[in-house]
Amino acid sequence: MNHYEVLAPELVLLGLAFALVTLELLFPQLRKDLVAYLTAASAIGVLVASAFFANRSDSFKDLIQLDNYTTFFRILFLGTAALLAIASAHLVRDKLSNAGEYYGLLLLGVIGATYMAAASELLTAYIALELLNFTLYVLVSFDRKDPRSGEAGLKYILLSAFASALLLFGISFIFGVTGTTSYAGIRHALEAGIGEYRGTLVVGLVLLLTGLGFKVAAVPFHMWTPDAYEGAPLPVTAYISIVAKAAGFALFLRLFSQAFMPVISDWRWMVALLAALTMVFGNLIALQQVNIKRLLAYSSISQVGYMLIAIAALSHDSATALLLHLGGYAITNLAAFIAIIAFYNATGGEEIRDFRGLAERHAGLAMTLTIALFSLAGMPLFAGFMTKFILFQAAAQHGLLWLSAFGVVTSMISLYYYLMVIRQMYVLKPRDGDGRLRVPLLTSAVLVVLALGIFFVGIWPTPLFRAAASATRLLF
Amino acid sequence: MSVEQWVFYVLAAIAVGGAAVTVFARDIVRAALGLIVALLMTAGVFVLLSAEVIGLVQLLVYGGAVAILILFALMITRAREVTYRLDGPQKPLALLAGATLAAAIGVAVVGTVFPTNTDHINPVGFVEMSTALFQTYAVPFEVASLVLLVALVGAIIIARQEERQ
Amino acid sequence: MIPLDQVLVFSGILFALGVYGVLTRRNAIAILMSVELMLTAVNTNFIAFGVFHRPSLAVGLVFAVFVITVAAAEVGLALAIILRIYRQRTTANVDEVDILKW
Amino acid sequence: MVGMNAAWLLPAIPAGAFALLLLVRNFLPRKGDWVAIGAVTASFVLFFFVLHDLMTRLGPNFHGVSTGFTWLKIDNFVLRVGFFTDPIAIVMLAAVLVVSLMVHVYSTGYMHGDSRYGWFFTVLALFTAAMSTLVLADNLLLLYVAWELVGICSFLLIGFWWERQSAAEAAKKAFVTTRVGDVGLLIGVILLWKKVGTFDIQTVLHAATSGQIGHTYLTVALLFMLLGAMGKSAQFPFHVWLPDAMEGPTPVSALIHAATMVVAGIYLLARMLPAYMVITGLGTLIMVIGMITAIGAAVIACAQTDIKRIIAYSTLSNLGFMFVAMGAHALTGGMFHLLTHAFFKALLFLGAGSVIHAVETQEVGDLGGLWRKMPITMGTFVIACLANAGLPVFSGFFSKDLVLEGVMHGNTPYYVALLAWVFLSGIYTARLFMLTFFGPSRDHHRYEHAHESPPNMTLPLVVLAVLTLLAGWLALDSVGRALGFPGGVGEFVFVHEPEAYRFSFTVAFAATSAGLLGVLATMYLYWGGGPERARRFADYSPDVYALIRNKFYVDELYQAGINYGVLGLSHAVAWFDRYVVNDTGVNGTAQLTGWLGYRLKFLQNGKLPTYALAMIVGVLVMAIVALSMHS
Repeated sequence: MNHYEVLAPELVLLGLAFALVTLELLFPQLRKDLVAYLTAASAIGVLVASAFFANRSDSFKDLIQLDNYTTFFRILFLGTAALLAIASAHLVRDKLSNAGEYYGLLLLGVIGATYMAAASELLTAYIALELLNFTLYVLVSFDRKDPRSGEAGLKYILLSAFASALLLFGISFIFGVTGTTSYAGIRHALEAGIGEYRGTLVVGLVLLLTGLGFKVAAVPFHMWTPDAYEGAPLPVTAYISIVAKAAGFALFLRLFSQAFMPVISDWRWMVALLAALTMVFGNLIALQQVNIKRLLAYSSISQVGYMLIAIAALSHDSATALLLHLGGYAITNLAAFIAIIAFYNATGGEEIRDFRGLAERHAGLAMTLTIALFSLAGMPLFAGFMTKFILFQAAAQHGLLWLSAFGVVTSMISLYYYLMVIRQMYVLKPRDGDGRLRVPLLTSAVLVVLALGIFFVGIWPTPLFRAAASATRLLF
Repeated sequence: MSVEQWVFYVLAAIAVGGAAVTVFARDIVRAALGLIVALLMTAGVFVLLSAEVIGLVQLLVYGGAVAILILFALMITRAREVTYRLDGPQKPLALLAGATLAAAIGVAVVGTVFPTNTDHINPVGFVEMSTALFQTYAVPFEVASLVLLVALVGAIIIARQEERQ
Repeated sequence: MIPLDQVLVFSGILFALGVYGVLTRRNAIAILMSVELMLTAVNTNFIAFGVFHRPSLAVGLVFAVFVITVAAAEVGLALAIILRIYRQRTTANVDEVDILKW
Repeated sequence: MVGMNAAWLLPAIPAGAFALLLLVRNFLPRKGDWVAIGAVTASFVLFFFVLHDLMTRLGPNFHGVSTGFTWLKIDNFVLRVGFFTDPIAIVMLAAVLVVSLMVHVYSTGYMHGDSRYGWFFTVLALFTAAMSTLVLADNLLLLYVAWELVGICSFLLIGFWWERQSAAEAAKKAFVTTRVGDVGLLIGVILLWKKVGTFDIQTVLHAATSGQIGHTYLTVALLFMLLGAMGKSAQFPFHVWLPDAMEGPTPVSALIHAATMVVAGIYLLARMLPAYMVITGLGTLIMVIGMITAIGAAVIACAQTDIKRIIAYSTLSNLGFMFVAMGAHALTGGMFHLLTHAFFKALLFLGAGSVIHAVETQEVGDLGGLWRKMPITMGTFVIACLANAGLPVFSGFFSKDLVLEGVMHGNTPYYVALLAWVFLSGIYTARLFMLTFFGPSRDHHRYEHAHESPPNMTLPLVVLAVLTLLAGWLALDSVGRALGFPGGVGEFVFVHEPEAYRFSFTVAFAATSAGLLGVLATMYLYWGGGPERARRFADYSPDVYALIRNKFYVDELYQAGINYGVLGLSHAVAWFDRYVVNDTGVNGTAQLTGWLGYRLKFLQNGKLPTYALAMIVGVLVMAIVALSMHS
């Protein structure tokens, strides 16, 4: 049972994180963007190495599972971290200090996120969640010059500690009624019948959903999200919206499919309710935003609504659809955020009206952002349509047609606020004195790859779908 | 009723009293002291439940480290000198929410027959506990050390004064 | 011999008091203290369930140890952030920390 | 032998051209317009091979040929890129490819010198590919994807001159309005798929006609689909986007907003007609919607002064007419009118474009007397006008009569209303023509500079004029017999429900008199002295005129609806979030209960505790519901 190589990728990553911090400590004169590229190289190295774990199925003391599910998320997180490290290079060099720690934390967060996906036992899952949380607390408040950064950090850590306490109380109830913390054990205990302790069980489930809902930003547990998104340095915002969200869903999905399937009728309506609320609130409030980070915060909240549909309709189909959607969402959001980071580096603007006339100032940047926004709005041929469509149809097939319809209608609303941004970029003239923008070559290359990726997933999702399907097969 | 039970009632009553002071007191330092009392009394409850080790940890970490940390923070932020009240405007809603939550938990717990295998306490031995901590749950243990590390590094980075340009 | 139900009611009360504190307190440090109360209630639960279940593999107690560890680290980090806010705005009142809104 | 198995090449060739242009158009001579034209020509030639193959296979047992491949196979979820070639698709394809080719050629002149010349052809190529896919799709999902894709092309082309505020706004309006319908279509598709388990159109139709789908369920699904058709085909009350879409370049109006994309809704209804026929009430609903659109748009067209908008309302009117045909289950007539309308309406638009090109204004009030300057444009335009008015020998006459005959049986009120429609068509067509080409020139400066368009613009006009003259005759048995398909287009195309054209004197007489009456009345009003008589006529009842002139105020109604509806709702939610949750929820409770003596200034923005409160409210609501559910 003690397969230590199961832990190898994270151990290597840990070593690399330490090495980066030490390197920066020993050579303070080192170019800070070089550290970023080293980080990206390390992440990609581990990514390639961990790809060799495909189709292996092992576990470490039944705490950490190595299966395709873990590998899927490991690759997703590492890829995201690598691209975000590249995107951070200029911003961190120019605006932040402690570059070594910044990139080290980026990698440590990936360890936490991966273990959230890999854990098959509540204690391990909890501690992994806290590791990710802690790195995010620090990263969100990383910008010492911007008072918004500290404020975001404060709100995030206090509310997150509150949510963790609720989550833990829920876990203690689950542990109380089942006598175990391992997913399989919980399922076993629940299958034996839950006659006399249903009350405690459902309260435990409610609290568990609260904690997880907070992590993935579901309404009404979402209120930290816009503030944290706006206050955090831009690459960290991207990191939260992709890695933290996907990790939350990874934990959510494995836990609920492996442990709580026997009592699905007790929690399905809760998740469905959260999904409906999240879609409605996220999309409607997004209409009123003027800051691009807040807009994307509400946009990502509404995406959570769609993803929760898959959990409410929990089955192999919908779980696969969820992973597929997460993959497409990661690519799309990366494209959007990296474009915005490039824009921010060149202009310092992050209000939507700062984007006016971008099409004339940098056609490529405007085009990439448009592609990403169209994908988020769910236009055909873009990733967002294909993944959302498969998700909705999976939900419809498992008895949640009304929720799918909800999703279709609210995603129509979403088009309106994405068009607001596109309108600024294409319809309006640049302000006087706004000249052409410069975007670093590497960033441009990354953006081109991501834009192609959006079309690839939108037109030919089979490879990603196969990966997702093989990842979720063992869950059911 | 056994002596043990009486001791539990006394400890629990003091702990709840301390907790009440923590959340109701108008003076923040008094609230902090209430917290310390509540935590220490809870440590006593842990000992009663024959979890002596954790009682000890609670005593050291909370009664010692955390309490001192909080008191220091209160001093540094001059929390006592502020002119406004400690409670926010949503106090009535908060009371309602707290009471409802307590009621919900009470209803859930009291109406439940827990599937415990025995009706008496089974002390967990020191060896058993250590085995669990360092062998069975070695991975979470290591991850927890990373959590501490991140907290340490983060606290240094965040609290450091910005160097003057 | 303490009945399990009574321990759970005790922890429930502690927990609800903690929630009340989080909702009503305005000083960030006081909010943190209320969260600590909630976590103590969690620990009481874990220990109670841990010792009443057999075989329990001691997981309840181990969980409590981890919760204490994480809580202590959380307090340290949160206080660092509060200190920084205090230095920037000379307040630790969460009602006044509201640049970020709507 | 290249035949129907090669049908997939029809969209594939323009798609390839699109990809090529997208990547390298700036490195090609002439910005690569020849690539797009070549691709469409190739598709056009290929079309005849497909047509020939189809003709040899026609027979009572022939339904269509399906080709294609599996695109995605995901467990039980199969996505096919499949092409289904059958008579309905062929008729529509003919319209798409002919008009597309003509518009491509025409655009080399019309768009000459535009700074985004290459981009224009790139999008045109994409549009042709997407439109052919839409027509040939053998499953609803592929159809939906193509449906959205033509929507995007339309968006890009309406907003082609996005520097103009009005163009950008019009593009957005079109996009958002049709999206409402698109959502309906998607829901309808999903509903049908959920019941039948496949997207394949033929299987779905079979399931619907054989009663596998419950009537209520089928009705709901078809109503959602109808929403999609109404949005795309700009039926009342979704019609507002189409007149605004005239902000796009004129060739785009001809191709997308007259001949092809806007009739996609009609095509969808035709495709799904067997299912619609199962539910009795739906036909009437479609007829009523179509009738409102047809008559309303025709009335509005009589009072417009922008040459392109007059034609746009005429298009709306004809789309409504085709809707009526579908509602009356007059499939043959409807599809035939779709074909002839594509020719003559594209011709009208391209002619109008030629005029605009020459005089650089769109106001008919500034035109007049242009027949001397632009004989070819005038000659072709008059043919298009006569076809639009439905006068005998021109193609509109035949297709319109076919529809009227289909409607007449058992739907007398609609038949009478349609005669009124014919009368109105005569009026606005004649008015358009008179104001543009006859009478004295009202703006001498523009008149002096006017000139006939270059050959690459007039050639498409002539070709389309010839088609407009001849296409109608295909309905006749004798013409069909001579060309190898006895029974005319009706019997040839719709083997299973042959409706060979029978000349019905009553219908022809009634319709022709109505149309002629309208034309003559208008010629009287506008003859000689220009619009003076007409102005006096309008002055009889200025209120009515203003109502018509302002398009029955539908746009204003929508704007108000959007202002107070959608935005109001989001304002309300945001307001709720800001003031009720934040201030009042906090303030108000404090004041109401009066427990705390806080002054108002301390009660502003209790953010973090508010966030925590929201979480706890969520917990409590779920916990209470969950506990009460099981106790």
